[in-house]
Amino acid sequence: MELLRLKEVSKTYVSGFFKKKRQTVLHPITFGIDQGEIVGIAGVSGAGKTTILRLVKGFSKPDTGQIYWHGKSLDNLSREERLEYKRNIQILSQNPITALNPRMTIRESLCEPLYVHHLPEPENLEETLAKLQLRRELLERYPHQLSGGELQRICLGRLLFLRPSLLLLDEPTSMLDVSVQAQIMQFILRISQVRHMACLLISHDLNLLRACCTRIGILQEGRLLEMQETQILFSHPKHEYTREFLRAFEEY
Amino acid sequence: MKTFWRQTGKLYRLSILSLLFFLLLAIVAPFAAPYNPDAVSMHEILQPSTTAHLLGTDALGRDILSRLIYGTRISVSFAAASALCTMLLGVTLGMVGGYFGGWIDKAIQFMTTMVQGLPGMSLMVAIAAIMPEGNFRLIVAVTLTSWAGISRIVRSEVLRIKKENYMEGIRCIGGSTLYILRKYVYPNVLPVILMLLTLRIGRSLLSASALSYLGLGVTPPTADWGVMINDARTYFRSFPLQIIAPGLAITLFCISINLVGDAWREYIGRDRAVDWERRQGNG
Amino acid sequence: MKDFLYYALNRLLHLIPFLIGITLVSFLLGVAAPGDPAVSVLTMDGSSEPTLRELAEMRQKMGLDQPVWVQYVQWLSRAVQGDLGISYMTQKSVLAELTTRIPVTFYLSFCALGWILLFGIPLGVWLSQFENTKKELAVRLFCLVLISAPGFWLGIIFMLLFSEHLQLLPASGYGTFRQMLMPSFVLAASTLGAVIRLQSLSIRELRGAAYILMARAKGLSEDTILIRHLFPNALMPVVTMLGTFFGSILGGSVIIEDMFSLPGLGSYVLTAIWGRDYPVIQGYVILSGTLFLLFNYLVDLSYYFLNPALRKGE
Amino acid sequence: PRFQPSGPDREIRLASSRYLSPGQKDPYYSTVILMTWEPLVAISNTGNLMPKLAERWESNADKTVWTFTLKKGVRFHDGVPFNAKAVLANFQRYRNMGYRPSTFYGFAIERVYPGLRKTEVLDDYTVRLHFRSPVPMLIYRMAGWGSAIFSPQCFDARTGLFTKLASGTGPFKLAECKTNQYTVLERNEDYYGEKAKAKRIRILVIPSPEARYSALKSGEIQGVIDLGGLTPILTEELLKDSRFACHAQQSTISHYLSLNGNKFPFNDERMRKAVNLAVDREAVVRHYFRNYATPTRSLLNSTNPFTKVYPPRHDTEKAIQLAQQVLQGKRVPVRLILTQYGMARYPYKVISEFIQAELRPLGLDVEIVMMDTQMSRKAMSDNEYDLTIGTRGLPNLDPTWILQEFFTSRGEVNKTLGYHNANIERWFEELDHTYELPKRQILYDNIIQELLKHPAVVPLFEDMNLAVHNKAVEGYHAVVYGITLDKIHWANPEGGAK
Amino acid sequence: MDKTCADRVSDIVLEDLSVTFPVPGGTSQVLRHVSYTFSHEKITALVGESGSGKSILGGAVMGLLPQTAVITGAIRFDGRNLASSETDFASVRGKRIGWISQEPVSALDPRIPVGRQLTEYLLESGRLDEPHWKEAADRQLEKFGLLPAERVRTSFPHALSGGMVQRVLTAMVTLPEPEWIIADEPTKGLDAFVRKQAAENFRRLAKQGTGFILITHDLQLAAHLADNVLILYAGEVVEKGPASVVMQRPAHPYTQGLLRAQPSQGMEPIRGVPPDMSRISEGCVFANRCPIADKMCRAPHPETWHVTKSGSETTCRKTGG
Ligand SMILES: Nc1ncnc2c1ncn2[C@@H]1O[C@H](COP(=O)(O)OP(=O)(O)OP(=O)(O)O)[C@@H](O)[C@H]1O
Ligand SMILES: Nc1ncnc2c1ncn2[C@@H]1O[C@H](COP(=O)(O)OP(=O)(O)OP(=O)(O)O)[C@@H](O)[C@H]1O
Ligand SMILES: [Mg+2]
Ligand SMILES: [Mg+2]
Repeated sequence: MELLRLKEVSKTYVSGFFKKKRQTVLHPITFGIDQGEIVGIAGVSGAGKTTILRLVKGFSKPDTGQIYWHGKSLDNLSREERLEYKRNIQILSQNPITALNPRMTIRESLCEPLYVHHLPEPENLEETLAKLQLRRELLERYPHQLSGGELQRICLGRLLFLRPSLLLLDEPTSMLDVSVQAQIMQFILRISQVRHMACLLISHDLNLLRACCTRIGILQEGRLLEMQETQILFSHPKHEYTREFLRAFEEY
Repeated sequence: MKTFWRQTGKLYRLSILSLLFFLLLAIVAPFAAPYNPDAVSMHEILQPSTTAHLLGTDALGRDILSRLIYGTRISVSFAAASALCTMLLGVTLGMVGGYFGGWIDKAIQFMTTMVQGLPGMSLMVAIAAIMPEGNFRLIVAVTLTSWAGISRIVRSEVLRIKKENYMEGIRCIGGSTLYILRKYVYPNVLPVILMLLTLRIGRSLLSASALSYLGLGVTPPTADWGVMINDARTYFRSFPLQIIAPGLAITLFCISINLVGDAWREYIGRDRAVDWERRQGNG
Repeated sequence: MKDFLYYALNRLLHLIPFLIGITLVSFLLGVAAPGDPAVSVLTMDGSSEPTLRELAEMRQKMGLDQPVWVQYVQWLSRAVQGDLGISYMTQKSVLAELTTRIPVTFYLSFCALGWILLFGIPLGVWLSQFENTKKELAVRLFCLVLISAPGFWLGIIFMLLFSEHLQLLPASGYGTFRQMLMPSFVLAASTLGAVIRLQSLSIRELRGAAYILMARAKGLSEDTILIRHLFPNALMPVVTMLGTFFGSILGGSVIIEDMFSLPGLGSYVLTAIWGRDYPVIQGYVILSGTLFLLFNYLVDLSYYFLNPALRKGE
Repeated sequence: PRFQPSGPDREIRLASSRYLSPGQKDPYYSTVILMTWEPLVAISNTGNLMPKLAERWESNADKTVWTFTLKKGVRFHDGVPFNAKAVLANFQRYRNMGYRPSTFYGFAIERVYPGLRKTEVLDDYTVRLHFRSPVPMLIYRMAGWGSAIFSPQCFDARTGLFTKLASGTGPFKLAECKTNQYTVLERNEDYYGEKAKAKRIRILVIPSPEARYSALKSGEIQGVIDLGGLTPILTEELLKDSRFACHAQQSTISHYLSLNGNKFPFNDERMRKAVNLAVDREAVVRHYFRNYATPTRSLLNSTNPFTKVYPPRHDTEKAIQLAQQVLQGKRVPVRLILTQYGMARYPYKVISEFIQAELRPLGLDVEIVMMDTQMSRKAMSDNEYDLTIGTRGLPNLDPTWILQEFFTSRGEVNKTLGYHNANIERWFEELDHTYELPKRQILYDNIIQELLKHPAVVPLFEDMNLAVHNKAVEGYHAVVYGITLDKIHWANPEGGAK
Repeated sequence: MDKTCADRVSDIVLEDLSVTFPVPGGTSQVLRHVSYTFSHEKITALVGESGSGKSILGGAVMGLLPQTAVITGAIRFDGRNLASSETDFASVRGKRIGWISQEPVSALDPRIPVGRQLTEYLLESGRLDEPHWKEAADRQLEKFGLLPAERVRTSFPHALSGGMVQRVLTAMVTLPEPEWIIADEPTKGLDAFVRKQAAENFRRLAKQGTGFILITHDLQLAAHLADNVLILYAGEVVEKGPASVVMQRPAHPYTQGLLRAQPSQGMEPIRGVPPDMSRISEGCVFANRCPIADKMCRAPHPETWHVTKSGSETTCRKTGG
């Protein structure tokens, strides 16, 4: 069943002294995400990848087009549904080092979503930690005393408390090295399978996308050139640009 | 606090001790002062330094040392009170402007620039002069003319925090504005606020003593250090201690509190020091 | 060049609301103040006792019998035409008085600025070369003393030392450069201390910047790095601070001018404050506020050269 | 001082705390102590009446017509001859300028020449004034500031404004005036009387007393001039240096403590008497004026020809006793207002702290409140004060005005004092019809005596004029108002700067 | 101006190089006993996890470490020990060994136009006359495909994209024609296209005879570009050898782990975390993360190099030799 659909969504930033400078970051794009599916979006720097995430999360509003959640336009959601929507979509940031409040202990940060939503603290915190492959003593430390990989797992852990049905990942591992990247991605893939959670994975590393995603979209200067099943994209790329992009990755 | 103490250098420790000494003096003034600071004694007028009066006596035969000790109490409490008021105003406006942005921010920034643009000292004198007399006016005058720098720094700190990654994180999770302000913004600006407070106390002391010097200070016979300098203006050539002692007290106190602020700043991170220093301005 | 003009114009436009704000503040300052200006005019010799009739006549002559907003509109329309009114105390045109005094305060401020630029900045650069040494400690303490010692106190001590005992420098008056040395130093003292600190701090902080490492890796000598890369970049925060400190220099001149008997804006406004001479106070606030804005405008323009990143319009 | 020409004609530099030639809008252009202008009737160096530009005068019996005979052979600095026409022009100016405020003494023709009906020229050197009602004290009122005469060429008689540097007839002429910086005087070579000794005198404005002291010490200036030139304490300090000398002379300035008789506790005469006895004026004068002042119990300055010094009595015991009768053992808070005006010139702060201490045993807890002139006026007219220290000078020699202001129900000052004395009211009515000086003298005496018995204010002491100077200049003497400016000269005519 | 004598090109030889930093409560040895000869005309890749000491090694060779760093051992270059004095560093820096910073965007002075910075060193050292600097700069920019050269020359750094800055840096460093270039993560944050361009540039330079030390944690880049590979773990070299050998048949378990963690190779993480550098225990540094470690591995033992059959060298006593 389709979880989220972007229909003809576009975004233009206006800036400058007399609001003269207009920069269209996203030309109308359309795609959908099914439940439990992992969709990847690739593109060079500045292509507009992060902008898509911001639109989905509601940090900024699309200039044209609609976003549908379970087939319902976001504009028509009731207050409760809106809250529900917000809770169901979570975002994992790019830089784990700065993703947690430096003045809160790891335990506080980890349990924060529960506190904010007035949910009881789970008695099986141990279990969660184990699942995240984290040692217990980390709980009483502060963020700067943990490594990037550990922090990223904490961030992930606290999002998962909210049982999101869609996880947005904006280059979740670009700051980490390969072995930590492997750790995190493996973990996400597993959760996605178990919980039937959908992911929108953004990266410019095609290899990573290839290893994780069921479908991949190619974004170029705000245009979604194509979105294909992973296999098909790599074997039969439709666009010339895609082909070049793939070649650049294989050859160096 | 303990780690703070452990991690600071010798000079800083010395300054902390000297600051504590001033505070202690202010608190125990009645026990520390050898005489009643307001006791006029006509047969002991203008005595030089003797064993009975270590720093001599003033034009009314009052013991300078005792007045200096009681002056500590008044100077320090005035400085602290006006610094606190300044901080309260500056921090509130800075936080509100920085966090909510929009027209509120624009309005607050406008006021900030205005206040920084008006000539601080003369405005302060003017305000103090048009206010009804009383000790209160000193605080009002200092506060009204010096909150702008604070508000600017706090605002920029809040803006910086707002840009931090973790703010996006908590908003994603769905924390309420109040929660975010309380648990995220405030604790993260607190160290900066503390640092600004220390510097502000120093500057407030200077401003307040300047007002006292101009005769807009506390009511006689009470005296703070600025008043003592003013009182001594006619006599200091023969009795230099009368003017050197309070002047040194002001200088020493300011140096100590500045050093403590420096130590604290070094402790919480030097990386942003330049930014703080330049935005402050001095009221 | 066109870019620069655009930038300059843009910055200039930003000043307008502040100018309006300043006139408002300065007018309010007069209105908020209690007391009757007519009384101060009639009693400035300290011995006259005006009768009620004399008072009423004077009030009418001064336009004080009209509603506040009428007074404001009249005052503003005149102010825009450059007429800041007549001093209650001296019965002279405020603008004329202010303009005769501006040179004195300017001279003083620029001498103070001279101390800062000639000594503060080089000393700051020099200081940044010695981290954690005895020399550094000494200079740092010296800066702290400059920052911490109240100006009026320093002034007295200096006068005692340099004029009375050593008879090196004149204690008062305006005219020669020697007369300016002492007051301008006292005026500059706290800013001087702050500038030395800030300059050395900001150079030291930049030392770790990637482009400094890169410059070193390129093989440039330490002197070249200091002159071409470190110093110009470290100047930026100092210039910003000088912008805001200009206000405090203007304000600080109140006490200094009074103390060293300089016939500048500061001593003028101080007398005006004591005498409730509102036209003068208002004129002073407008004038110094405008000066401050202009000075900061210059600072803004200097950013254009110091920081090319600002050149993109905003 | 380093680059001065040598020789006897080199410039002498003096300093004053305020600008002494405010110019155009001032009724006198410059102060009388600069000796640039002269009045018809002057006040002598010791405070007596002295004919100046008017050689003689006489009046009719009911004192409504006054005839002045003018000095001959006098010329203004601009060459215009001084004669009846010039005087007439000056009177026109007085009449047209209305009330003209001044930093010295505000001028209003009504105060000096009440009911002036007509000014008449009899011949080139005779002028006659006609009044509606008798003005017995006219000459005393005219003395000094009241009859300043300027060249008709230098003012606009319709507005009263000066149109250029004022030209008077004095031994000095104004050479250069730089607002708030200095005034330069030059010797009037054509002076009719004894010519001034110094060729050129520059009077610098140095508002801060410390700076004046420093300037004296450093040799920048040779002396100080004008009120509060150097405080007694600083003078004493300076005299430790043998290069300096000081000459003192009784001045016209009186200092007094006002008591608010409109409310408790000073509405009770016993309380006023108590304060009068409690304040140790001798001590104040000794400590804070270094004996450069005269303690007194009379408000009217002793330089005035109609009075003298009444030495004060100090009796704490008696004072406490009187106060007890009023306060009945209670302690009462009272407000002492200290004005900025006085504080800048006199050691008022320490004096009021002294008084604060002196009144404590009486059961009065004095709160000292410092205010600027405006605020203190307001506080006083709103009846929100109990005590204040005041200064009073004499614009002329007529005692009527000041006594009436303070002690009769007609006076403005009296409103804030709340003083009522039926005897004094009666004597003042008598004064209105008494034209003979000896008779008036008796009435003045009565009033002063009555005031000693039933005090309204507490007069403290009379100031002294201190002519502090470097011994490099000589002839530097204090007079009642100002110094002997026309007598000063370099001690060593050929020597260098020091 | 031009470099003719290839025989002047010298190898960079590290002899028992260690770098120690003072940290609160002790010291932290972030580079330990590294001995290696970087041979010229070759590209040597320095590979390792974040924090393994790659940048420190590069910085040590350039003499760019912070003053608190304590360097022991020797860095031999052209017969001199660079580590012995600051003047020795100064004599080779820029002129003979170029360095490309890890953070390209902030590695250019924001206040000075790019062209000026490009030629700054040559102008200062007198190798370029003031009147000719513009042509020289344009020529160099064109060489690196920064067109139109004049616009790039007059731009300020902030006006250039990340990829362009990266190329400008490379152009700047190669302008004095140094014998060696040390590039610290030159492809970090670049997208595929730009990365490809950069790689080609490096390859071309290497072909022209410039010695190259490439610091990266991108294994794929190392495999494609480098002749030799040096695997660094926790401040120690754990494996070295020809790139083809190390990447195809890694000997050390750490290298194996790294390779397997790549997305294209199955994305299997190495378990555990790197050790705290201020508390390194005796024995093999990788032991507590190693899947095949035994007691012997954890026990203190002298570091020895084992040559593998395929020609690489490793410190692992179990897989090596
Ligand atoms: N708030 C904004 N105002 C103006 N322009 C913006 C804003 N946010 C982003 N942009 C511009 O929109 C374009 C796309 O930005 P976006 O962050 O979506 O790119 P991206 O694909 O995520 O790039 P990267 O890989 O570098 O993260 C960029 O050119 C950027 O400069
Ligand atoms: N000034 C310093 N003081 C103390 N320790 C430092 C200092 N600089 C670096 N280190 C430590 O040295 C180690 C190696 O750092 P280095 O920068 O060489 O890592 P790297 O391999 O380049 O990592 P990255 O891939 O993240 O750039 C790290 O553990 C780091 O914490
Ligand atoms: Mg992005
Ligand atoms: Mg690195």
